[in-house]
Amino acid sequence: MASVNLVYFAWVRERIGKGEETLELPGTVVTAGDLLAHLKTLGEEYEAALEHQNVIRVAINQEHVDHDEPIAGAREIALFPPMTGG
Amino acid sequence: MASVNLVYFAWVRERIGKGEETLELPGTVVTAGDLLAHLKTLGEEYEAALEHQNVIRVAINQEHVDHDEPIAGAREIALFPPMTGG
Amino acid sequence: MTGVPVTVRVQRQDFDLAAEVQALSTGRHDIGAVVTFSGLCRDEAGSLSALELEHYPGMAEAEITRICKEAVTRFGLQAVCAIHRHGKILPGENIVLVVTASPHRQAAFDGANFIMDFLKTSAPFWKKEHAVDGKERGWVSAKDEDDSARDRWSNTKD
Amino acid sequence: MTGVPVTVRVQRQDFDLAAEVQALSTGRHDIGAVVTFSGLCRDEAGSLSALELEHYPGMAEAEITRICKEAVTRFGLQAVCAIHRHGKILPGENIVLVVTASPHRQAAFDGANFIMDFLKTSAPFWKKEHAVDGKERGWVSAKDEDDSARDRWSNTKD
Repeated sequence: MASVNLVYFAWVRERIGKGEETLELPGTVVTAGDLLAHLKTLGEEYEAALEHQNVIRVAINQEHVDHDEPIAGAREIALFPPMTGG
Repeated sequence: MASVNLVYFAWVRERIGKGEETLELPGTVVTAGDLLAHLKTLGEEYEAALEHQNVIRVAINQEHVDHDEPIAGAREIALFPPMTGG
Repeated sequence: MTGVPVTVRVQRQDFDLAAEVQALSTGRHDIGAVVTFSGLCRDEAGSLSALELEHYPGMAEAEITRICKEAVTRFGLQAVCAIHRHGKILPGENIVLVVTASPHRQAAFDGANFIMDFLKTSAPFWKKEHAVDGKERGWVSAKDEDDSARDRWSNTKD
Repeated sequence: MTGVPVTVRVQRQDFDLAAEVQALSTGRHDIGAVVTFSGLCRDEAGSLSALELEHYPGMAEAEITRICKEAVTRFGLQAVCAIHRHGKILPGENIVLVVTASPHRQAAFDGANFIMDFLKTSAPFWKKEHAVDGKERGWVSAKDEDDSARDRWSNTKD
């Protein structure tokens, strides 16, 4: 089990109901995509937030990554919707 | 003979040696190009100014025109080099 | 590119356009062109009371800095400034400022345009709309046209 | 396009970027993007004492106004301001300012870019260089690349 800090933004944050948490992840969670799939098993709030899994953006240590990126060594993983700044 | 106000700018003005003048034009001067050819017969300062006739820009009543534009009815005709503002 | 000033700020308060342009160009004789882009909160219908801008502190600054440095290299910019506001922003107020300086005009235009396209699609900011009737209108959806605007930069050489 | 404010000035004195942007956007909630272009007197070599800008009074204002109105129609701008200085201008000083406002960013960028390209090639201004040793360096030559920059606007649909 590895421990990781997760942070959520915008409607991902609202649907999950919290802005951050620290979770222990099973060894089967290798990539960012695995993480999303794992989170969806944790309750319906996660299911609602991550329902359209392919639109969820992932950042590891504050840099954008694809869903197939390994998360090993991540201090902070952020999940959020497509950006709408500017 | 028609009378017309001529104005000159930048190196056209410097080479002709004046910024403006009023000239009587013979009836054979129909287009802006005819005017340039006519002016070149008026002295070597005009010849020097209008030597490369095709680069000289012409404006009639403060609007750019091509050299084949008739000048009939012009109140003010301006001759100048390619613009270098901005 | 060493030594090219890149100023990035994410802040609650408004920015001062003239002060940022001054800071970037005063005392320099090598700058020929300065382009600024200001993005404002728009409300043509009169139905919006405010935008609320959420951001990812730390990553927002880092990502905008990455974009600006990429623009410096790509377009040969001499200086860049990018400021993005967060929190509640009223109609008519500023949201974002980008300033670019270069010897020639096209690089300054392209640099600011490039930064805005990537800032829209990559910088971690999210807009929520609040209606004048007090109701939340919810989160603004990302636009496909913003992705297209970003992608055009992969199809050109300069 | 009726009622779109088009401000054009040809003047000796410097301009105030912030004041012009304010004048054009204050109190409006329909503007989403404001782009400014400032052209400065550049002297990387340190050999220029000043530029001297001659212009054709009357036609200069008329031609810039024609260019700005064309940009309003072509890009759907909401407001435009263009100011061109004349007389002696020192290195580091402003020469020209263009400000465009539009609902969306690309129109504001394109409008300002278009106005600058045509202003360079069509507005009756001529630059003469004065060297630091007191000698005239003569009239600046028109550049082919400025004609090319202008001509690209005939090859696109928007």
